[in-house]
Amino acid sequence: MYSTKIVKAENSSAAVQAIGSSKEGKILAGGMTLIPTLKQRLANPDCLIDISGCGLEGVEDKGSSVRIGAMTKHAAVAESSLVAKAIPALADLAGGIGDRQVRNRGTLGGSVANNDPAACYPSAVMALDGTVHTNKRDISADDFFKGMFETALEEDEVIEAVSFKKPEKACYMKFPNPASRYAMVGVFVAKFSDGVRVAVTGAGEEGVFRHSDLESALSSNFSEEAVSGVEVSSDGLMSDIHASADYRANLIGEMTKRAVSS
Amino acid sequence: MSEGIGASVKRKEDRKFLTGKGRYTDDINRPGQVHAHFLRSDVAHANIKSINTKAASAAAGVVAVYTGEDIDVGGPICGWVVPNRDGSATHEPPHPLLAKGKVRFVGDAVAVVIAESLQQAKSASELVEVEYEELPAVVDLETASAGAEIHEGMAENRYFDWELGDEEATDKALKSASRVVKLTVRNNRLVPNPMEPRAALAEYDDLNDSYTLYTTSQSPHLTRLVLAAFMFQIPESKIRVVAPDVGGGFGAKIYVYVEEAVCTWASKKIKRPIKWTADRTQAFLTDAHGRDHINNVQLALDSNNKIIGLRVDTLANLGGYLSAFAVAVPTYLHGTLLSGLYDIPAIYTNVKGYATTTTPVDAYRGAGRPEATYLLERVIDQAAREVGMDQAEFRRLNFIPKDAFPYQTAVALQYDTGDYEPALDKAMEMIDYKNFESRRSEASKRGKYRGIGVSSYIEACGIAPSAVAGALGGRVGGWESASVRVDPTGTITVTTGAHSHGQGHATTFAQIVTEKLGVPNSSVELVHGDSDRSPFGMGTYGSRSLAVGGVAISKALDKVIEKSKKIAAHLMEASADDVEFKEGKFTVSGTDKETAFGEVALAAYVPHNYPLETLEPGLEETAFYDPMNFTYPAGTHIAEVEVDPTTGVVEIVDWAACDDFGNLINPMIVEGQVHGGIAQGIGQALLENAHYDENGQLLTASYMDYCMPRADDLPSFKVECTNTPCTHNDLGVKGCGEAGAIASPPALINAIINALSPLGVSDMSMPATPETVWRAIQNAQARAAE
Amino acid sequence: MEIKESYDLPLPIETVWQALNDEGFLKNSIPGCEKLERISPNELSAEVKLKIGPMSTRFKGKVNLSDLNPPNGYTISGSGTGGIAGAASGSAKVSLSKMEDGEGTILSYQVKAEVKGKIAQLGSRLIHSTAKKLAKKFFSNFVQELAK
Amino acid sequence: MAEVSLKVNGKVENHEVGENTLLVDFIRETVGLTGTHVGCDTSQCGACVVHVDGVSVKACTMLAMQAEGSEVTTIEGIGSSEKLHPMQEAFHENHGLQCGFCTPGMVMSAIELVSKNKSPSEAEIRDGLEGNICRCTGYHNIVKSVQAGAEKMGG
Repeated sequence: MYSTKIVKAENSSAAVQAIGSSKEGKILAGGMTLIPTLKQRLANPDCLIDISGCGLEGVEDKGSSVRIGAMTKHAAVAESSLVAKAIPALADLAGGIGDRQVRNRGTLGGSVANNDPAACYPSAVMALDGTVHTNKRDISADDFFKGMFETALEEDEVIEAVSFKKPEKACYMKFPNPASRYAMVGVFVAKFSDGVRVAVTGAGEEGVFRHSDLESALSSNFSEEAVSGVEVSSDGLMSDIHASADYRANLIGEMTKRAVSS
Repeated sequence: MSEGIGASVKRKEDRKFLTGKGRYTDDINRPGQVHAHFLRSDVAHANIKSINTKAASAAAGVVAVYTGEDIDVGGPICGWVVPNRDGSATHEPPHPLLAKGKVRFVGDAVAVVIAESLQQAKSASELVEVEYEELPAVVDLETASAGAEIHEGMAENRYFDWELGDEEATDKALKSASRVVKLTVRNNRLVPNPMEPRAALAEYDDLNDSYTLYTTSQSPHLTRLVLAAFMFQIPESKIRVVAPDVGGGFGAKIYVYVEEAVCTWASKKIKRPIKWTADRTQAFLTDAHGRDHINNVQLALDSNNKIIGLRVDTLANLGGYLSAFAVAVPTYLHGTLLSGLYDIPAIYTNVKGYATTTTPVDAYRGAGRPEATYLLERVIDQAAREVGMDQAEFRRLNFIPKDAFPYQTAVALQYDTGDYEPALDKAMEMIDYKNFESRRSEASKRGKYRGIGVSSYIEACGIAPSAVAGALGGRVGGWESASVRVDPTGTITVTTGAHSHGQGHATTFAQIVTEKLGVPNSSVELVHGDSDRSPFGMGTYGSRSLAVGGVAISKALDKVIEKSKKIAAHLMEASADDVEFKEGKFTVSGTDKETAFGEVALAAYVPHNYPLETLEPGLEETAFYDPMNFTYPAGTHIAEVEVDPTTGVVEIVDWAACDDFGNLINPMIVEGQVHGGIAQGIGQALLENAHYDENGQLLTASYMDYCMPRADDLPSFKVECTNTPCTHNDLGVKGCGEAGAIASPPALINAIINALSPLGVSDMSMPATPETVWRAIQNAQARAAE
Repeated sequence: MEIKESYDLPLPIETVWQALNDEGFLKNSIPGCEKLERISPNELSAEVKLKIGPMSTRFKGKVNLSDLNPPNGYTISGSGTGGIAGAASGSAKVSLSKMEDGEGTILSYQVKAEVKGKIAQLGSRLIHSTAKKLAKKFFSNFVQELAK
Repeated sequence: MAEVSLKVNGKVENHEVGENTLLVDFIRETVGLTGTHVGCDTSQCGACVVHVDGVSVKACTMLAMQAEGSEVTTIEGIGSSEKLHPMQEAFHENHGLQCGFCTPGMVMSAIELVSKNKSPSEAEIRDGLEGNICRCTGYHNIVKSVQAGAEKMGG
């Protein structure tokens, strides 16, 4: 790792300020992606802004939604009885990210801000019609994710929390990459009174995306048969040494079926 | 006796590892130590036009920067060569310690930067400017055998072209066969991945003009030999090699690598201790890889379904340089095992070893024998399917009968003993083979395809006798040495040239001592891994530690007993011929005289009442043991799987292994070795693959992409043993370290094919990843629809 | 790996061709390009800062224009080294043709990319999507620049 | 450079280290406890697992400064060679280790696993050890060890 400076921010505005006064500062949340990258010397930030002391942890029931602080660890979400009751699928998703040690350190905000195309959380934010709360504004999920590793976040913006709408029913099905255990395909299906949202991660070249064909099929008939009736195209899907686009397309269908029937 | 041979004694070495007190190479630090970082080639194949180290040399903390031009000693050598079919010799191109003029794989070391801290060394290495003239990468065997040139003057880009067996008789058998079963298989390239990455710490002693090298080695004495005699050309006494606790080897830590040699060489230049520890990606790039064969197989059957001939034509991808035992693996460790445990009258094999611009390939757990077993058990399975016989019964029909031992195979080996049916029967019973079909139909109701796969294997352990190895091109001996020192108080120090890096030698070897001398395990201390403290040795590989090293200890113990009897005879005023030794006591037959082993030990060192005129004082004996033959463990593994056709995921639902390792010293440790071997075999069959792109970039260079078996990928295993004791060593033992990795891949692949055969699937490549399996199903369904 | 795509541009082919040979246009189009200087008629030196997720590396190298066939197309290729991260290179075979209406131009490209060293060793899952994304960005930037 | 103060196995460790110092390097090099190992660069192998304030973390993916003020427990801190921790004892009795390199991380993960789930099933153990790679044992005896360790720990 190149040498760097660490600033411990006490609140998000201090964090933003520190970013502003650095040349190429980076927010350090759980560090599960950032630290391995730094160890490989694949980035050379002059400053890391540690936001663990910004008071951004915690889970709140907001009636029709659940609001989770950006620095809430995956393990805390997985073990939260509030989340388990309100959106069990979200607790399941958090409990399946990485491994136990990653869940003990990794955070919701870090995962969402990074928007790794194979991360689990972005699919939940998208399928649960989430809102990303930053120090400046609220951003709807559909506006937040801008393609692989890209988000609507601006330089002077830090995620403070994410809200997830409570669905009638939801399920996340992940087919992990056998080596890295990231999602090779992850499908989050959420049924709301006004329709079904299906978000797919791990598969799209542009990162997480909503699958409109599956959504409309499931909105009119929430069943496995409805999924079978949808031809999942491999256009725009990733192809790598682990899985071709065709195979990913097949997995999207299969994981969706499993999510629907669970 | 509860701590002797045959007891599952808990391991003596556990306590230090469990409390974090293990001492691995990277745990050792020396005063004044500096750190080495190797600048490696990013390109697979290129001429080096220039290297500029000026800026790096001037960087903060840098002590020295060296390139290939600075190094005046030779590089790694080849430990085994074979004759070519035309009588010429194996081509052994030089392997410089740091690249000279050319790089031949991604990861080839181009320069070393030595600095006060590792971070400084890394930063400075970024300032080294290397100008490459890129040459075409050569990744696969097709390209390698089609006119590539990687080493100047090496004809046809081939290291060797070797044959074994009777080609004429084999081709005749193929011609006269009532059926010829044909199969082409690829044995996927693997990365050994011991959990401890390689490391070295080299120190030069100015006063004595000598070196100490701490290194992650399976064979410290061989490292000393190669460094002293072949690289530095100095007396061996000037180099001490210490392999302290070593975190797994699996073959990858047998050889002398450039990094440890460069650190040793440079430690004299800069007169400071130099430490180097690989990170995991460097381990992926530079630890010798394993396997990577393509085998064309033809099996001839007569009208009674008896095998009458086998021809195997093999292409082996050996990488950018010829690693120490790279030649032996696809030839004598592979070709000689092609008879398996079958009675095959005619066998012929030709093996061509090619250079590619990839990491050098050498021995990985099993080394040649997994490749032989894989192709053989796959073609046997296909033969059974083609003739419509049960896979187990087809094997039984062709097994070497138990009254045929010693059995001379058509490929040079003579199996001393064996009885293959009991292991097959037991494995079938363990997995409830006879009720499999009902399980298959139950699974199909759940939408799953269930399959069962058999693999019967044999292997050859303990590469010896030396004379034979030498005649076949081996450049090292096949013996092992041991010394047993009885201390005056009756405690025992055993030194061995074998090296334990997970095998539990301290426990197993102590059990031999306990059995023979009647002393408790706790009185036995094992010394190994330090070339200054143990006699010359050969190290640990090829499942040889017990069968060769353990027997050497047994022989040294016999000498100790023989001498002790003489001392005891003197003490008891009897004739040595009348003295008996049992359970730690010497008695004189027909009398009630007895004396304890401890008293004899004391008398040997305090020889107040001692036959000094005929016997030297002291009680310490050394033995060198060179086996008469290999040992031949054999057995049957049966895997049962369920395939989910919607995703192609293979779940291993049951595993039964029944192995014949001869006599067992510590069944608990043996079982553990089998578990680990099976896991690595499952890794090969389902998960692992070293994947190069067409430019020679290794795309699986971390655990993000190279799929290591994890706990949730594997089932628990049912493991049992049969026993036909080895006939040619004192302990009746065989080897057990590699069996699991040899037996398991074909069992698993056969099980998958068996599961999917109702769909018309008849082939499956390794690793059988979900997509590979899913595609096979899709293709079979598409064919069926046509 | 190969990536193909095409754009319909409401501009005459000569204008597009000119832009393809203008270093100002190219500099604004190459994602992350910080420096682009012509060192010979068909060769430019370049510095590009590439950010992919948490990774951020500066590549130094060259851009070459070859197979020039004015105004119908050329091959633009770039290669650079990113220090410890390794090296990357890519080329795009660009073809221009007149649209049927005679006014506009169809720009189509075929991209090949390869990476070396650490980025290949650690980032294999991202190589294809990243190459595709960068190519897309280059041409969409280019089209945007043209529209200005 | 920055001053880092934390407790390792109950003892205050106050050192001036580079701000980019990883917790694992702080433990191994600054404090000198070499039972915590490094087996990979991508946070997967788990040889470096320690407990920070009671939860297991990969010490290779955390900066020492992030552990400022924390209580760190390493393999050296859970038992002694005279009195092994029940989980260490269980690994010994069930031959749950071979080369020993992954063992410290494996034991630390197992202890946390059992602290959350008093009597885990085989599947739960296998799942719970997802973050620890062992190349020697095939996990068979590790699973047995964790089961036995759970019983000993009072599950």
